[in-house]
Amino acid sequence: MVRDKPDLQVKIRELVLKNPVLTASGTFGYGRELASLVDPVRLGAVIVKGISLQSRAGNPPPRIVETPCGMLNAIGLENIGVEKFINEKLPFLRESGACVIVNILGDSVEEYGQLAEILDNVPGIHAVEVNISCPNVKQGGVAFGIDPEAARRVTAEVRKKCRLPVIIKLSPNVTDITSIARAAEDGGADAVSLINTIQGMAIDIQTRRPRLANVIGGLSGPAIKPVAVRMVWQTTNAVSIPVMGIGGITTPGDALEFLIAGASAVQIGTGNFINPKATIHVLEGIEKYLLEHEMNSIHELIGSLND
Amino acid sequence: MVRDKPDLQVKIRELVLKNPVLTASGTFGYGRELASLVDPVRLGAVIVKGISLQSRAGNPPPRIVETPCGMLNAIGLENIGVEKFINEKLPFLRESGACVIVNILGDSVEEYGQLAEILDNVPGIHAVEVNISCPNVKQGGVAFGIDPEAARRVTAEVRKKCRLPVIIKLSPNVTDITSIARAAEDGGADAVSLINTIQGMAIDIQTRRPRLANVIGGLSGPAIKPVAVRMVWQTTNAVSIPVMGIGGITTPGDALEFLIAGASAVQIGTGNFINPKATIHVLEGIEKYLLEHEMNSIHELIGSLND
Amino acid sequence: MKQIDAEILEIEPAAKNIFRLTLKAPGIAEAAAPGQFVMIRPVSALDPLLPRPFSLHDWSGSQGTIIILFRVVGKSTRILAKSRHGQKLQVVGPLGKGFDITSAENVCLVGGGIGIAPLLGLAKQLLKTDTKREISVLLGGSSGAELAPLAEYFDIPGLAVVLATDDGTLGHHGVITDLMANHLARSSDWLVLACGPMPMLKAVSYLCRKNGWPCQVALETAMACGMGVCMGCAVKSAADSGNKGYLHVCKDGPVFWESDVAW
Amino acid sequence: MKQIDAEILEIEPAAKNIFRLTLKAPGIAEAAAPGQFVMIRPVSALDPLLPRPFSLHDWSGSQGTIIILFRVVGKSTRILAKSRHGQKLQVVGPLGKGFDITSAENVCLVGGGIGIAPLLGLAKQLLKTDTKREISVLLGGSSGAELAPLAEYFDIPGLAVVLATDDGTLGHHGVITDLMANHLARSSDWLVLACGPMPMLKAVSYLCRKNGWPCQVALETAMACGMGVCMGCAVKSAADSGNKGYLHVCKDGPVFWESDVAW
Ligand SMILES: Cc1cc2nc3c(=O)[nH]c(=O)nc-3n(C[C@H](O)[C@H](O)[C@H](O)COP(=O)(O)OP(=O)(O)OC[C@H]3O[C@@H](n4cnc5c(N)ncnc54)[C@H](O)[C@@H]3O)c2cc1C
Ligand SMILES: Cc1cc2nc3c(=O)[nH]c(=O)nc-3n(C[C@H](O)[C@H](O)[C@H](O)COP(=O)(O)OP(=O)(O)OC[C@H]3O[C@@H](n4cnc5c(N)ncnc54)[C@H](O)[C@@H]3O)c2cc1C
Ligand SMILES: Cc1cc2nc3c(=O)[nH]c(=O)nc-3n(C[C@H](O)[C@H](O)[C@H](O)COP(=O)(O)O)c2cc1C
Ligand SMILES: Cc1cc2nc3c(=O)[nH]c(=O)nc-3n(C[C@H](O)[C@H](O)[C@H](O)COP(=O)(O)O)c2cc1C
Ligand code: FES
Ligand code: FES
Repeated sequence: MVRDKPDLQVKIRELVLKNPVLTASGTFGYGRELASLVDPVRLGAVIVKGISLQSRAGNPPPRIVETPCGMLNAIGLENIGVEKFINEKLPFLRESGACVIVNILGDSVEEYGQLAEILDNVPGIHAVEVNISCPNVKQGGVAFGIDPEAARRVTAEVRKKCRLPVIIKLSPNVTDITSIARAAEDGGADAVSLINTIQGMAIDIQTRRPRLANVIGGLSGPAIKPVAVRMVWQTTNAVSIPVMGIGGITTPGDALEFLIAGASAVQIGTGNFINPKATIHVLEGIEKYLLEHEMNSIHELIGSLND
Repeated sequence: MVRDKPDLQVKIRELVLKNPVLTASGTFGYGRELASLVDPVRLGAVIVKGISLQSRAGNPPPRIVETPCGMLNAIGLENIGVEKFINEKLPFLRESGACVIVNILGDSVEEYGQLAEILDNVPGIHAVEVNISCPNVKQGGVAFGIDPEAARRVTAEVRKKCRLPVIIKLSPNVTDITSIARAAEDGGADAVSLINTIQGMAIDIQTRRPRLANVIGGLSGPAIKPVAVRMVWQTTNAVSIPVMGIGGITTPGDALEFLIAGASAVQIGTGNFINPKATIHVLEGIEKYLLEHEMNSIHELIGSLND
Repeated sequence: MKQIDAEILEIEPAAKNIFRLTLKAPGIAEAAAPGQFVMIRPVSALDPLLPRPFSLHDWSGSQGTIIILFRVVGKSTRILAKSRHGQKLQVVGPLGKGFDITSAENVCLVGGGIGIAPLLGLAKQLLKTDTKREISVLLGGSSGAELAPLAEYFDIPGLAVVLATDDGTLGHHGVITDLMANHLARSSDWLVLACGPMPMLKAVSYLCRKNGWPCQVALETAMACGMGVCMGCAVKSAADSGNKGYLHVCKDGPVFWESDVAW
Repeated sequence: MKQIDAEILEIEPAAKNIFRLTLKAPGIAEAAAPGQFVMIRPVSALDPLLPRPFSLHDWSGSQGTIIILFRVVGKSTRILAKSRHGQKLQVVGPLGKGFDITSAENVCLVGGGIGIAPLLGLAKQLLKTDTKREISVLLGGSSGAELAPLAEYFDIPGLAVVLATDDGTLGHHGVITDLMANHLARSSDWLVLACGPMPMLKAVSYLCRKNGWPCQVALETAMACGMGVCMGCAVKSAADSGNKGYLHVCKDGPVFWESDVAW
């Protein structure tokens, strides 16, 4: 007997996501920009652009360049700062009734803690995602994401400072991502999400200049999907907390690969640029797949890889 | 004053390559298969399929799958063994007059040493490239490529056992590729080549099986080019020996990116599958670029990035 | 903002290496304003990956059609040029902030190269809104072969069109800013609206500052989303513009007051 | 082996979801042999990335043309189906080891689904080389709608064509191996040459072993290079075939003696 609507709910600690399709930080703004195309309420959650204590101007242009089946970005974590975010951006999402996950970044363990503390008491925020991995900022970011001990310390600090579910977002620019994932789990993370962008570079052969002012940027999009699926599979086998799969998802089939590999949910990033309705397209495709395969619940699919 | 033919020669220790365009190991067989389309003598060198002491049957199929702008392979280092290579495959290349670089792999430091020793006394071999990085073989390979000390030891052993120029081929599946490159340099390498494939995975959502029998394979092709260019640039800034750029090269523009980033030569792998004449296409394009930019020598281009 | 699979009604060569693309785009056409743009994705495959921004050259709300004028410079435009009547393209728009012509007295439109594209829709809008005002259209191009066919679009009563080409094969032999100087000198209350390559816009903005003419410029940058979410389309803002840091071409622009941009 | 940019002379629907593609391929056509294949790349963009293998369905050395019969199953074949007369495709070939018909007495061709494609060129070759021999052509398909148009190609004097469909809408209701049993029983000196989906080939090879008929099969695997350099097209070889380990479909095959393959 198959229900006409399969159960798509997934949990991160006590937080229930109505479905496993989320927007990846930095690719869906603050939920309002695309609201006329994608109703944030339909998504499992909206993960907003990375927020820091103070606003950041970001890197000089050029900041983006297309590469084969991917793109490099060196935005430099431009954001309006936590204060303005809470006052100017959050209200729309709160009133919309969407599940909101705030992506945070800092230059020090303390800064991460302060952000967590501030957000903890703000209504309308359902979880925090900690970006310890954004590769295109010279100071900050990187260091935490590539060192297990640093990752554990940031996690523990954020954990201590807020009661919200804590998701640690991992960097792929490491030899063994499972060691970082385990460190986050030890630190008290409720979930890990991966992958962030892979460090890359492109050169304009006419000017012989880097195509990004920052020289190095983060590679995202379909090009990185096989690397992301591999790391998600390795990580789900290494930790017992939920894993969110990210990397190159543009179609339902892409998302299903991550879920079958063991991801409890997926985030769509660059896919939103390729097709602003990608999240809805993926969500409906997952539902269709479950029906066709006579699965009552997404949990019959998650981690069902026959290897 | 510009010569009508720019100087394309590059050197690895005393070995002179007539031009900087080489075939990447495992993508051009033993030079004979494509000889009717590409005359091996026109290339800077032919790097043959990885050779081990004993022949290897390789991994069960499926061994390859296409991914966005790339492909995953888990060939499992199938090869006929050094004995047969010397007796059956090398003669054609030797008689053709091509510059031959033999890619070697082993399960132990000693095995690498033995291979180097055997090859050292064989006429028609101009250099050895040591694969310490092939990611799709469960034992062997990987271990050396991700540990600086292991990389240094393999390099030193090969160095000790042969007088041929030694090129160490690096794995991209590490946090800091420059530390491995420096270790190879310390071990006595005459050059490093990078990148080998990035570990990846793909899943058939209908069968819910991995698309490769080996589950994990190596990602190659245009998709990885930005990662390769970045690592080559970082490495050329970290070592003083020549660096060979590899990863996603299919056009002259791709090759020029690597050369401008600091590579002294490039290797074309997956590009040979996309266009069997890719090497010639790239070679002629580089020559044209030098003429258009009024450069007399490839060395005016190498490392000329304005960053 | 709408996302639709727009059918190609017509695709025709307009000038050397430049094509004119007419799309059935209900919902977008009705909402279009001068200076706004759309993001177009010509393929379902993943290379090229990102959609590309194109200004609205002309449109008809009643017929639900939009027209794009594009130059072939790379992957997507090469594919677009080969596309055929009946095919469908992913189109998102209208996007961005267009020209502000609410308070305009006399207006001078300055266009260079393919930057001429958005000026047609703008000119038509200006003719609708106010009949008394003077409308000068200064168009520049590399050669007559390129410029003549584009200039023809502006062969409309009420528009005073002046041309310049780098090679002198049509109109004034030189850059468009030469013409601005003598042409606008006559009167002083001009609103200048410019679109074209960066060097031209820089020269125009300099000239306008010197003469005290208010000036708006339509800028171009690489774009990933076109909708204000990726922050990829940043341009440095003028220190004195209040906004320290960067402007975003896709949502703060593509049209800016010249004085807000750091040149 | 040649690499050329081959012009499309004709592309036409052949059956449900199946197309017939005629290419100008001088150099390849002259060298073609039954059972060989070509690698075709339908785009200049990077997605899809790798060329795809297609059997030579028919060819004319004198006219320098080759014909491909292909079924639409994914990215490249979808693009191929949309391609038009006059376009050019990167083609490399002829590749691989075809059918060995040197010592053939009576021959039975067995084809299933799109696996029928290479059998036409093979049948024509057989008719050329030896007029006395008996040539049976057993063709199977899912339905008459799919099979009938393909079977028509074999409407040639000298070929005894027998059909079977899964749904019974044309010829025998059932699988092609049913027919083999009764059909070939009459005589014992048959050389069986088969191409089709793996399950069919497995059944055919089993039947041939039982009856002592020598049998060659044309196999399919994913391919990256098609030229014997990537080692990606491995299939397990029969333990008793001397070759311990793997065979490579693109250079040891695609046609193998059934006895060399591990089923
Ligand atoms: C707001 C806005 C409005 C635009 N309106 C129009 C328009 O109406 N008509 C039009 O033809 N173009 C317009 N453009 C420019 C257009 O978006 C680019 O030409 C297009 O993205 C090129 O895509 P491609 O895939 O063909 O080239 P790519 O393959 O992406 O690039 C190929 C080469 O062209 C270069 N290139 C990229 N962009 C430009 C550019 N803007 N000018 C010149 N070279 C470039 C790249 O650096 C690269 O070297 C507009 C851009 C913006 C931001
Ligand atoms: C030696 C050889 C000869 C061949 N001759 C012919 C021929 O004459 N005519 C013909 O139509 N095909 C032939 N094929 C099969 C053909 O190569 C594939 O159908 C083609 O590569 C599919 O490419 P695609 O990009 O359209 O599909 P892809 O996008 O690569 O794959 C799409 C889906 O189709 C599946 N698929 C891939 N290959 C096959 C297959 N062989 N059969 C069914 N599903 C597949 C994939 O697993 C995937 O799920 C031959 C194959 C080989 C190895
Ligand atoms: C333009 C852009 C901006 C991004 N900004 C952030 C960010 O602020 N914080 C973060 O954790 N990840 C950020 N990311 C990474 C994405 O969230 C995602 O992890 C990555 O792009 C891989 O997924 P994708 O291939 O689906 O894009 C950004 C990515 C892009 C392309
Ligand atoms: C099918 C295949 C087989 C390969 N075999 C080897 C090998 O035997 N030894 C080795 O060092 N690298 C091997 N490689 C890696 C390539 O030499 C090259 O480093 C990698 O593919 C990246 O370059 P590319 O993107 O141009 O293919 C192989 C790659 C492919 C795709
Ligand atoms: S293009 Fe993405 S914010 Fe402007
Ligand atoms: S497909 Fe490359 S060896 Fe057969």
